[in-house]
Amino acid sequence: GCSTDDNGAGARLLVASTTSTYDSGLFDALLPAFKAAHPDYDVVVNAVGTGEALKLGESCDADVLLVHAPAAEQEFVDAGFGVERRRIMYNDFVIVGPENDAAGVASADSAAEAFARIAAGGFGFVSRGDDSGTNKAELRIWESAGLEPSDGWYRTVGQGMGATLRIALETGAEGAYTLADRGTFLSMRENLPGMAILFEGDPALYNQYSAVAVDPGHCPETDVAAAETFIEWLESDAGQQTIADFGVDRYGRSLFVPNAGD
Amino acid sequence: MGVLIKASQIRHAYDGRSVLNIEDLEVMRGETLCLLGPNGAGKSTLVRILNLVEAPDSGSVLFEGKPVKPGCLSTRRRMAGVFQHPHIFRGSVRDNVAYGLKLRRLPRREVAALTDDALEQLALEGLGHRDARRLSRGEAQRVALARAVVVRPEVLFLDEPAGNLDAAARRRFLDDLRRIVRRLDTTVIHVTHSLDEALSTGDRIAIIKDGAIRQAGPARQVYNSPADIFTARFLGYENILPGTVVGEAAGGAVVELADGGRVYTRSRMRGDVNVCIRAEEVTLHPPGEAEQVAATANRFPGIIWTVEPSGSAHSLVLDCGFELVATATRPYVQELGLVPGAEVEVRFDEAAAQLVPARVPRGQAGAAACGEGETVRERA
Amino acid sequence: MGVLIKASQIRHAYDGRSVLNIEDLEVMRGETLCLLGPNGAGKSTLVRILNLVEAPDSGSVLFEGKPVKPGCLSTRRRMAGVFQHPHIFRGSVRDNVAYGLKLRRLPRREVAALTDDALEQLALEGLGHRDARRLSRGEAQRVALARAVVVRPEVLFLDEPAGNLDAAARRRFLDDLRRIVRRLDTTVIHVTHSLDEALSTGDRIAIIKDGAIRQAGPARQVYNSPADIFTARFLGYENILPGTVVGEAAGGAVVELADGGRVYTRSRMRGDVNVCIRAEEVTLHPPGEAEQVAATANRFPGIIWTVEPSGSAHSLVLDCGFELVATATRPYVQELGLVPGAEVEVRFDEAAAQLVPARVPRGQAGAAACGEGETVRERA
Amino acid sequence: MLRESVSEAVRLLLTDAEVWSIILRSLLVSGTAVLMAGLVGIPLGVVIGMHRFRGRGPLVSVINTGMALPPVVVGLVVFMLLSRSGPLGSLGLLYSKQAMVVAQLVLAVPLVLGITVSGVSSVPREALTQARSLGASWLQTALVAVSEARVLLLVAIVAGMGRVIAEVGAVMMVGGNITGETQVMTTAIMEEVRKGNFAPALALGIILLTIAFAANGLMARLEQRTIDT
Amino acid sequence: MLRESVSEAVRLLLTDAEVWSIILRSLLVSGTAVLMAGLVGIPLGVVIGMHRFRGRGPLVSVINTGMALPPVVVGLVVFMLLSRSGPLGSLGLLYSKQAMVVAQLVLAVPLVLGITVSGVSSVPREALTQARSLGASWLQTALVAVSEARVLLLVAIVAGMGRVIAEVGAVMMVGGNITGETQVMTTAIMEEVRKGNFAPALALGIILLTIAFAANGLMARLEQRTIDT
Ligand SMILES: Nc1ncnc2c1ncn2[C@@H]1O[C@H](COP(=O)(O)OP(=O)(O)OP(=O)(O)O)[C@@H](O)[C@H]1O
Ligand SMILES: Nc1ncnc2c1ncn2[C@@H]1O[C@H](COP(=O)(O)OP(=O)(O)OP(=O)(O)O)[C@@H](O)[C@H]1O
Ligand SMILES: [Mg+2]
Ligand SMILES: [Mg+2]
Repeated sequence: GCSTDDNGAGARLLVASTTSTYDSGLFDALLPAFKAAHPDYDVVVNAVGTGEALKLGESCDADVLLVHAPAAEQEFVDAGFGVERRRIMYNDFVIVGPENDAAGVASADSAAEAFARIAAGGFGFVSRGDDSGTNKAELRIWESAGLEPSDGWYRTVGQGMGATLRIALETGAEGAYTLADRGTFLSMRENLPGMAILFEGDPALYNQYSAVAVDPGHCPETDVAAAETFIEWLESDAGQQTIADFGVDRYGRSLFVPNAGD
Repeated sequence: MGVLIKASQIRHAYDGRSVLNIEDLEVMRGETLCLLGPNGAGKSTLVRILNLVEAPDSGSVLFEGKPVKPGCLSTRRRMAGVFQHPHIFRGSVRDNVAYGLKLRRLPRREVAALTDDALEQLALEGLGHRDARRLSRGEAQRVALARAVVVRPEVLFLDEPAGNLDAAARRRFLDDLRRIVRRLDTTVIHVTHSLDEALSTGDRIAIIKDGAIRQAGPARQVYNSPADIFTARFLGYENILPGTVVGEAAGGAVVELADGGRVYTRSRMRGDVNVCIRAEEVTLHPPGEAEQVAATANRFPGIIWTVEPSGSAHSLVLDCGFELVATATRPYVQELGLVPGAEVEVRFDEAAAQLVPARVPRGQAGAAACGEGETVRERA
Repeated sequence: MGVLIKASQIRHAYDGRSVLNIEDLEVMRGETLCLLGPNGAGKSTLVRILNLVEAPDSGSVLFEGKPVKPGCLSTRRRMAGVFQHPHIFRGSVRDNVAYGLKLRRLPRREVAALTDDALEQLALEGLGHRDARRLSRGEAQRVALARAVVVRPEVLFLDEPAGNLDAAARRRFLDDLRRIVRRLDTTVIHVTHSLDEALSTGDRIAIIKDGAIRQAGPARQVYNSPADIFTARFLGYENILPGTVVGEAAGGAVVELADGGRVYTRSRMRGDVNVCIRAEEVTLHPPGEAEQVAATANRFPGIIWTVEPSGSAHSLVLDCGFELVATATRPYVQELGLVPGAEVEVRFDEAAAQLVPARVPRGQAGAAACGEGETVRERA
Repeated sequence: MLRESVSEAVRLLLTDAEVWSIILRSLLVSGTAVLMAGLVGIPLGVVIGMHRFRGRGPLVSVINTGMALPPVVVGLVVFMLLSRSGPLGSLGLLYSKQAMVVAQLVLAVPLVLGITVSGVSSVPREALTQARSLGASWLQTALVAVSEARVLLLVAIVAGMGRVIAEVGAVMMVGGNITGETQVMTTAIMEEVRKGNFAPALALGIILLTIAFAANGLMARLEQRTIDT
Repeated sequence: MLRESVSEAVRLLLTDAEVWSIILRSLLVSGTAVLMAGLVGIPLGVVIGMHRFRGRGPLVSVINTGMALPPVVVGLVVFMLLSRSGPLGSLGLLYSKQAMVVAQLVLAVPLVLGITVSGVSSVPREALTQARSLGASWLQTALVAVSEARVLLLVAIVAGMGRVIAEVGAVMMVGGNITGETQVMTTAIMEEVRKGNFAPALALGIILLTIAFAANGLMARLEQRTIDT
């Protein structure tokens, strides 16, 4: 046997996370800090799509969800699967695309306008199309722009953020536009030559992450105490500080802004 | 010395074609039973069924009076078979020969000793460590033989065991076989196409054709008294002369041949018959030679048509009114001056003239109508 | 009628063991060359090499004077082979027989006609549509034969073609073969373990042992004049009597046998020899019988030791001072009253007494020392 | 869940034109890849299987190793080749069916090749010798080998098809699962799973298996028609 | 990129203990799965291959269909079984190596079974008849079949190992790619690819292939030692 394989003595807490959070490397910072504070608990992270994460919660195969799809989360809680949504942090979505920005997205006044410019010119746009928080935010923006994206220039890929970014990079002669969460984009930036953040700052691009503990009424086996301890730690100053510090050394700024209790 | 194996009502079909239909066959303990028959007669199929490696569609095989099925390992372990195209197992010659012994979980030392014996018996000593898959056919055949005799089976099945053996090896194997059989009281079922082999090894002979047994009995008796025209041809009777029984003399029928001439026999039969005489039973004499001790009533003046060397003997065709085939070894041909056109006196013993009915009995007529033995002879 | 195939300096080894070492072998156009030899002698290997389906390690095969390699399709298409264990292709009997014709892209109608012919020739008409993989061994062998003759090859290779054939089919095939060969002027290389077969089909015989040709020549000549003690045994000389040449008479050597007795021969040789006499060349006569036309100086009084039926003849062992084996057919045994203990006069022709050197010539001694033919005979 | 999925499968087949186009695309892409793998792998496998030559052992090891090629890595390599910055970028093949065919081809070839080689290797040499002796050219001899090893060649094709049609990593990478363009059954299943829609994912799986079963049945029947044993 | 990846591979092997534990885990999980698949698939395949019985044709079709089982679907079904809300949830096996073994077992069995069945089917019947005639029990006869078909049994194992060790969909679903617990080579590759770190992904792929190649070489040598031809 291999010692790293052995489960520690402590309780095992299953966290279902979206790939965007996981792939940014946030958990690599969070888990050691949590372990230092609560050595009795072993947190394991399962990186899946938002939809799958909710499904894992529903089938009791996760104890805590860390997701960013407010409406779906609320449904989850309302259905009695989750205890409550607890805000942990936010970051924002950004519109990214080829540096030369043929559609002129950079000069748009709003996200909706930026999308409208892309649509008008029929420039390539890649949609995640996977019902993730990012995807839902994107669809809301199209709606607010009053547009129905159509075939040809608009491509739905049903994949995670990383894959979607890469497809956007490789689409067409120059690359295509897409909506990404800042964290993932920044963490992948060096692998995305020629792509840049073209539009940011619109309130419509706000991206809230919440933690949801699975309801012990629905899942008797879930370790309520562990889940509560983990979420409370995330909300604690220590947890919030860890989130705030994450990425500063590497990207020069935080990838996530802690906002528990706001 | 009772019945060891008894097969009754064995029916077997392949792809819906019936290939075996044995009413009743008994194999005595300790005897050697030779199976003879044309290609495709069902000999190999019968062997596989008696060897309990294939189940017949219907019918039963009794071993020591008890019905046995292919599943019965304990009975199967008292038998061993050499099939017509023996399958050689992967491994060395030794491995192959030791196979049956290992299956029986004999102690290692015994396996080694018995294997050495068997290898020696078939002159395979030098080949023990060779890859058994890379032998010549004849060598492989010997491995198959060694592999079967090494387990000292109570019943040994041999399906053309001497095919591909060179003359010396064949002779030696048949000698050894006789010795083994006598010593170990082995029961042998031996399929062969060689009448000589059957006569030299077989206590009894069964002739099988179209899946059915046409004649069975002690070897010499079958050899000397064919039951019908098919078996006569099959047993190598070169002369089969149609005729009619016209009377009786000296305890046998007198036959008027269709082509003229009168033949005296020791058999009793009526109506239309065929007179069957082996070529080697016909002796040739200088015309008017002094009477010998064993006189015979069957003496005909004849003229030699053709003389052809055939192997170690010569084959002669004579005109005695009817056509007759005789054989003679070279010295006799030379001594008697047997050349085409020569006049000779032809004799054959009354006992050598066997009668068979002119027609195959009703029940078998259909089967015999397309018999290969016949068509071949007719075309020749 | 010149040389069609010439093989020289052919060497071949399997797994580092030399199995073939042919100095020189010529096959004449239109002839039938029979290859005889013990198991494992290398016959099949030689056939594969001459048939251009296997390349020898070294040496060359010339066809019509030109060197040919296995790659040479045009030459290969003028040949066809029936191997010792013929591989039957998937499909019906017809498919198998038509295979070679289809390979040559003959028109469909011609394929059908030729196939029908070949099926008929081997009495396979009824089996045309049967699955060729589900035949009895003998039937399969016939398919293999039909498949090779149907392409009317200029050179036909037959490696034990008659193994597994029933007696009638074998006779018919050999007859047909002779006919085909005569009509189409086919060159045949025929491997067999049957001396009779070799004598009845072969124009020439080559005896091969341990990969080398020990004797080759016209069939009857090889049959009648063995070159050494190995070939003598291999050719079935039952009597091999050691002795010493003591003089000359009537153009041949006079041999004093080691066991006593003086044999007159037609051969010339000196020193220690073996006198080889076939059993069927020995004739038995009532003691004091009147002199016949073809007199011989070799006449010995003898006493019969044993008389044993062996197939269609009887085998007799006599004491004439030395031991002698003779054969006689049943009627002669009966007529002459040949029973153990009987006294007879034994005669054999001077021409029937062949001389071979007492020892195998130096160069071959090693090879012959462990010859199977010998060990087998010595043990018997 | 299973009952639910079966009825979902039926519903999808009856009502969803998109599902049909995904099925057809899957069959087209994987069918093409396996066809090409067969065209490459079978002849090559027959040649390797029929001959003994130096370096054959290591070559067979390389082929067998190819069976363990991880689809993701294959996808990655094909991606890098076809990427705009890659050597074949100018072809503009990335995120196309052609790219998926290429990736699946790379995955199918070792399996087809490996099974073919061992199938043909176990054809008795007498079969080939006999064919040559009756005048078979090199190609005609090879056809005998094919005919003798046919059951295993069929298994090679079936296993190859099984590998590629069930594979998701490579096609996802080089095809991109673009709706209406490069989405195939497995990537669609993956997408549904990601979305947490397990029932339609299972439904698609059931449809895939049904198709595979039908295809196998058809093949087996075809094989039996031309052949027996 | 390739050169870069090779040196990255070497660097990972030399410096990264985590990589070694991932490799060992991969081998452990897939090795166990294939071993079990062999223990199930080979005997069963030998039995099916040796006998002719009613319904054999359809059964073989089902087995062959199993080769096209999409790993994601297998993962999904195993997930549903092992899920806490599933029938076997109480075992608590989800996101464990055991769960991955189960999923890979399901994937490997049809391949091992299918190749074994066709390999054993093509063993000449005379081999079995001859063994029986010399006194082989049922089991001893089966061993003859195994020995005759050994090359294909080896290919079956190799193909099965290839299928599972390269597979990512199922282990990802039921194992969860949990660092230090259920992360295997393919899920690690997948993660790196997702993050856009192609060089380490390729490096891991190269390591995987190197291991597979070494294993194949070893197997081939073992096979040759006991056997010839
Ligand atoms: N596996 C099989 N499938 C279908 N038919 C078969 C099978 N084996 C044998 N046969 C047929 O059954 C009949 C009897 O075959 P069998 O092998 O018993 O004959 P045999 O007497 O041994 O002939 P041979 O002297 O040629 O060896 C033949 O007509 C043969 O074609
Ligand atoms: N594939 C092979 N690999 C290794 N050795 C072989 C192979 N084939 C034949 N041999 C050996 O080569 C020698 C000659 O074999 P070959 O088959 O030519 O003999 P043969 O004269 O035809 O014998 P038989 O009368 O038994 O058919 C034998 O000692 C045999 O064991
Ligand atoms: Mg037979
Ligand atoms: Mg031979």
